[in-house]
Amino acid sequence: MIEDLILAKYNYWIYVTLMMIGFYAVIAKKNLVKKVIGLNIFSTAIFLFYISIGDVIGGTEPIYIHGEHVVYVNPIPHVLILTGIVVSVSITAVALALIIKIYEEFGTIEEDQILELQS
Amino acid sequence: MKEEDVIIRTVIRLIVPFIQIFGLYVIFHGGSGPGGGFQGGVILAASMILYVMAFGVTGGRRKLTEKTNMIMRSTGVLIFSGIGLLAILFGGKYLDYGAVPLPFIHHAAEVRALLIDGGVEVGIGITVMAVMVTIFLEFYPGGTSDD
Amino acid sequence: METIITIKPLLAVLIPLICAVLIIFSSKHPNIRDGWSVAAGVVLFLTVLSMLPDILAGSVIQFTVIEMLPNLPIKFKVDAFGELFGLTSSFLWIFTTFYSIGYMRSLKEHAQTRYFFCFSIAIVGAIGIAFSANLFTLFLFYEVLTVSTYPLVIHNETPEAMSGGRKYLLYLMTAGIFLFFSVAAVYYYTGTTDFAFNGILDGHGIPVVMLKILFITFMIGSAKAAFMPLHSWLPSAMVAPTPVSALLHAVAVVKAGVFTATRVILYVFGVDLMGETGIGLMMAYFVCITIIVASFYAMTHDNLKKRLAYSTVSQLSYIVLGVSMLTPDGITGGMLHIPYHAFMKITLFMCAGAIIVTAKMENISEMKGIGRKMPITMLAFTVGAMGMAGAPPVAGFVSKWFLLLGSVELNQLPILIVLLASALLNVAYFFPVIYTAFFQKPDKELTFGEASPFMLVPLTLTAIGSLILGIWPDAPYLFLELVNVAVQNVTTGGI
Amino acid sequence: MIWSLDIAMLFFLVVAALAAISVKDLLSAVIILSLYSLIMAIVWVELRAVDVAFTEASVGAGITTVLFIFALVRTTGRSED
Amino acid sequence: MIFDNAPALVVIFPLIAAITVPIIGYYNKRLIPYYVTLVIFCSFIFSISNLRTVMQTGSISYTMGGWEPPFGIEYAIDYLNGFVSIVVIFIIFIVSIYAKKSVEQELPGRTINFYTVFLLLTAGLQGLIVTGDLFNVYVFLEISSIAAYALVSVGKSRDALMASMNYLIIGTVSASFILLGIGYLYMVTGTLNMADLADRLPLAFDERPKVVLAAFAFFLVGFSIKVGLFPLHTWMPDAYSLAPSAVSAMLASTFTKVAAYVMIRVMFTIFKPDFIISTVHAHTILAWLAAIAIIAGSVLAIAQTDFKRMLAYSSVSQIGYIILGVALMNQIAMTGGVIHIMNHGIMKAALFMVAGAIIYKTGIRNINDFKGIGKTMPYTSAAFTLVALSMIGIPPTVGFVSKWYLALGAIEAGMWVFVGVIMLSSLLNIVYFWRVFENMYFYRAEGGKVDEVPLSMLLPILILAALTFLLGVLALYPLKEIMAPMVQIILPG
Amino acid sequence: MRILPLITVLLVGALLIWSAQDMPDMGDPNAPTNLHVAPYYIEHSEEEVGVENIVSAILADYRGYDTLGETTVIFTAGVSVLLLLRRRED
Repeated sequence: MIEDLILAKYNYWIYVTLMMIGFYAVIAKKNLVKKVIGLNIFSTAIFLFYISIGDVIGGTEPIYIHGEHVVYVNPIPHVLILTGIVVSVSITAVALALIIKIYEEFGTIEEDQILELQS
Repeated sequence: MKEEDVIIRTVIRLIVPFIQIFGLYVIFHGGSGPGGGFQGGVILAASMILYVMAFGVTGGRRKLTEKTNMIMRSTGVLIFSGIGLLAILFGGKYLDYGAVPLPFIHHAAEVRALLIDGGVEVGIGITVMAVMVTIFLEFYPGGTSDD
Repeated sequence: METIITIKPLLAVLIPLICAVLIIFSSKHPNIRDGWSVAAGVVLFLTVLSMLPDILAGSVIQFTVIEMLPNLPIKFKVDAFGELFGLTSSFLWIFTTFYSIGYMRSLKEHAQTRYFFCFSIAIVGAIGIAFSANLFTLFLFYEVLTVSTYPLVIHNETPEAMSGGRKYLLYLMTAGIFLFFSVAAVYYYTGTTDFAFNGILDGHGIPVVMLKILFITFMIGSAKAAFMPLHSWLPSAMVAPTPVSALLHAVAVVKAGVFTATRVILYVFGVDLMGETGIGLMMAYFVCITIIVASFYAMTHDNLKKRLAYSTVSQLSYIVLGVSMLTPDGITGGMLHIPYHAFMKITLFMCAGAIIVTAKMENISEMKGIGRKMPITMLAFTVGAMGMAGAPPVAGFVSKWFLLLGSVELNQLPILIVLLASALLNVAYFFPVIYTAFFQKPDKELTFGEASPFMLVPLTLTAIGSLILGIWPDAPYLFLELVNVAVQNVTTGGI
Repeated sequence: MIWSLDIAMLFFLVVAALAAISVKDLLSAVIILSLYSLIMAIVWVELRAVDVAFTEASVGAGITTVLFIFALVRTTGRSED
Repeated sequence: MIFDNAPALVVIFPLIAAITVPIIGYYNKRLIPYYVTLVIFCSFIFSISNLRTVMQTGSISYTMGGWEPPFGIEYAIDYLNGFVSIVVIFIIFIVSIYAKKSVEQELPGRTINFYTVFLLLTAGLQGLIVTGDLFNVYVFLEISSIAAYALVSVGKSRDALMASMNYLIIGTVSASFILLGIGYLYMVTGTLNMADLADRLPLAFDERPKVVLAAFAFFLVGFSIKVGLFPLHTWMPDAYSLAPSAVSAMLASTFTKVAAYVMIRVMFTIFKPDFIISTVHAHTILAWLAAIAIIAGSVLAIAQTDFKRMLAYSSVSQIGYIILGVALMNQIAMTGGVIHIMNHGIMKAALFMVAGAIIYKTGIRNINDFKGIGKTMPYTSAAFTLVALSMIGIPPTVGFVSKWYLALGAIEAGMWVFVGVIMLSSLLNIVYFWRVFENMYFYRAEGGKVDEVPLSMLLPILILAALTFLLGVLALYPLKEIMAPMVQIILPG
Repeated sequence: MRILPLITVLLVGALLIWSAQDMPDMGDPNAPTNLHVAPYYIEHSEEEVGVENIVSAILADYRGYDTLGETTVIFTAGVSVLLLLRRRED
């Protein structure tokens, strides 16, 4: 029973772990770059979850193979996650641009130090 | 110019066209295999990034001027959304590629396939590439930002 | 009963509103500006007056402006009671306007345009309250009145004025919020807020506890009437210029408060419901406390305006007391006291203002011997004070007589005692003023005379008015006739 | 699907993620993040999501890393946590 | 023919325009503000056309690419989002007029990119409103969020950067939660179309209740952050007060409202009221949170001396009204909540514009320095007065309409506490607005020459101020023609 | 100070783990996801769209609008970075 739970869903456990790691970095780390790294881990974890739910045992890639009857894995999560990755990189880019600007203005990228410098 | 630089530059000069061809292949191959506008665009951008890293911003700007980059950024999305508008113009719903009458092709599926491979994916590729290069150049020390 | 539909009630509200706009646009020309005020006052009074014959004939004038929310129109309805208040305030507004012009000009006050603008808007509020056909419209104008009088109260813009104004605003806005809630609750239970002669709430099966709570929130909502625990805004509002005090006390604000309270008691709850649930008697006892306590407060104040303020607190409760007795005589007395008290109190305040402007005195103990220098003013003051105490032949006697009759009719000895005791107390705190003014020797030479005619004429006229009302209360077109119609309406359910 | 390889990959993922958020040197953290993305891409290939894996490899491990590195060049590579 | 495609065009128009802005700007910079205003106006016309279609023929279902709903992406417009769409695009239209001068002063030399992002935000918000596909919600949420982060960051003070950074991080976490919620729902139903999801969810809930519940929790938290519901509002005051004036006006009046709309959509169209009431009891929690938000937001607003910051905290409190209306779960309160989306949008836009106008002319942000502004900027001050009275809820303004419905709704729900909360908050509103009012008008200040902002900034303020009054007086029409059928659809019974 | 984030994270983690119990098994062909919309795509995409890669077909056509949005996201990010980092744009 418990083996079933662990083995049949191991991807989920990994994704939960990764998400917790990323989330922790986002809310607990003071360094802004670390926060962004955390965001990346956080979102990739969600992507892993999406890809995992699309998987089918014994399936093949969702690209047509003519003449054979095969089981394809579910392509929808792939499509969604392609979008997700793009969104993630966009946000990373904007966040990094902000960090560069913050460093120019405040001379540091540690959140607590910036808060002290703020008026 | 150091000797290493010469080697790197020569290698990059040689490699970049191949990367770009690969990128284009990925874009156009999106319909039949893994890949598509997005991945191809990123690969194209990577080639540009390599070029800038080897030849500096001025070198990179010779290949891709500010204005071209700006226009490419917009054109990519314009192509995509323009095809959608075209569909409206020919009486279909937005993004209904099948409604666009193309010469010589009468089967809706073929029209769709052609427009996806030759239009939509290309549009995505152009925008992705241009934006990635833009962002990279903005981040690049001594890049185009004014400080 | 006949219902006449004319635009007159709306006109009555629009006239001062247009006047306010005109005032803003002629701010550079003081004479034209003040001319607008006077003209609007006269036209307004005539408009209100023109509705009187129909009302006395037993008709009701009605006009729906717009249905703002479902079944919640902005609607005017002039019945006898509304006409009573409308007539009082529009008539007295003319006097206050004249008086204001005199007061503001002789003190060369700042921001006169703002002052007259807000003054006009205040009368919009008062008339709107008088003529509103439902609780919602009443609430609307209630808020208009609150907002527009605030700049008047803090006109001096001194720190003292500001803090007094804040207190004023806080009390009245809180009242507005409670009123808002009460209106919403009435609407929720009955689906309408239109006043009815036999009450809105009757016959909807609302639990008595709920009714009592609702009544309490309504009474908090009419805090403009300055019931005792919620009275303290009124003395603090005394920082305002005297014409404003006159406006607040006699014409607009406090009268709007008691008017609202009366509307709620008679037209929302209705005589029957108030009687059945015992809320009426509860309220009567409650206001008795105010009557007595406020009189004692009045005695402790040396500042003339403060003393008048507490007198107002006490007198207002007469009105509500009369109404909550729920007997025809009681209601008559209460309603009559609205215009009568207005006439008398406005006289008193105008006198106080005249003294402040010419004699530069605010405390009673300073006013030794001023009666000889300002005989007309002080005579008018004496008339007003006598009326307050209920001495014949001034107007106050008539209303108090009816109140006494009401308490006898109700067989309530405590109320009777309160009424009599309060009359004595009134004498006790007004007599010293008169005594000081006429019979005490001044400490130093007094070098002033009567106030400017702009101020003197209005106060003389209102004093004479108080006398006429007292001597000949049942003259045609005077208030008693109107009150009789109103009492007829509520006691018979308008049939 | 090879179970052990799969599990090992996922284990590496967790290790890489933990390392990326705890290393004090930001450049190392970014490189580790890139590695993390790469492993993730392989996992996705395992799950037969080739398109996504391709994208993750080129974007997550490629462009994102480049952007991170140049952002660090423009700011500072040191972190206090 | 073109109006047949209005549901798509309402989004596509600003989107394509946004793309062309850099190209046009390259050749002629001065054209851009007019171009942007024109485009948004067209989008506004399309919005109106959509709502008209809804009123005439019922809900619209527009299929992107012609693919039938569960397979393609659907644009579903009913009374609710037709209404919100008009409100949002109208406010953006007004803001776009206002933005011209304000941006010229605050962001000299950056107008092209500013307007591009501005239009992208518009497109993103419109897309969020009209879409009927859950994943599409995420995509457009991200478009508008990224645009919003960028717009906030270019505020004058350097603190704006940090405000934007916080906004970005919290916003991304919330979007990730929403993405996760979408994934959970997809996992148990296999579809992303909202209507289809709603059909399949009851069965899915029977089979896998925990997943559905977790999805609900993620949506709730995710949208609460985006909406700025009280304990999760922390990004909001900084972001709104430090952004450029035009951006504050736009974000405060539209973004949170749109997020609130999506929250309503997810709660009522996908999960259905029954599920919320009888299964998760989320409405009680939400209602209490909203009540706390109303009070806490007002109290915090009183504590501020910076005008824009005070307005931002006031937003926290006003958001509480919307959520309270939604959470009371009866038709009356729902009407109040939804109409408050419009009312608060108009009022907050006007107030932030007033703040921007004062900053534009005098550079003053501190309320205590407002002395004499009533004389130097009479029209702006008059507009402020009217809108502030509306915020307090004086009839016959729009603010009264929402409070009226919320109070009635609270009575209907038998929750007297919330009636008290609404009353108390009105009082607190008076306290913090009156302070501004007093400073504007009642301290004798020297100077006194009329020195108003340019007409293109003044006119939008006056229009919105007039609307707070007019829409209050004429509230019956939208209430009867739009709100009543809308409430019937989303909260039957 | 770090205890609050940790609690938050653990709470979220607990929710995730709790909900994971009800999730369909990995690769279960009978999971709802594999029964509803996806089979349609797998069966029809080639004849309807004419593209062999099902992901591409969905990406560019069935859910093409999402992809337009995605491209817009990238575009937004690009312009946002420009808006942020450039003081003057000419």
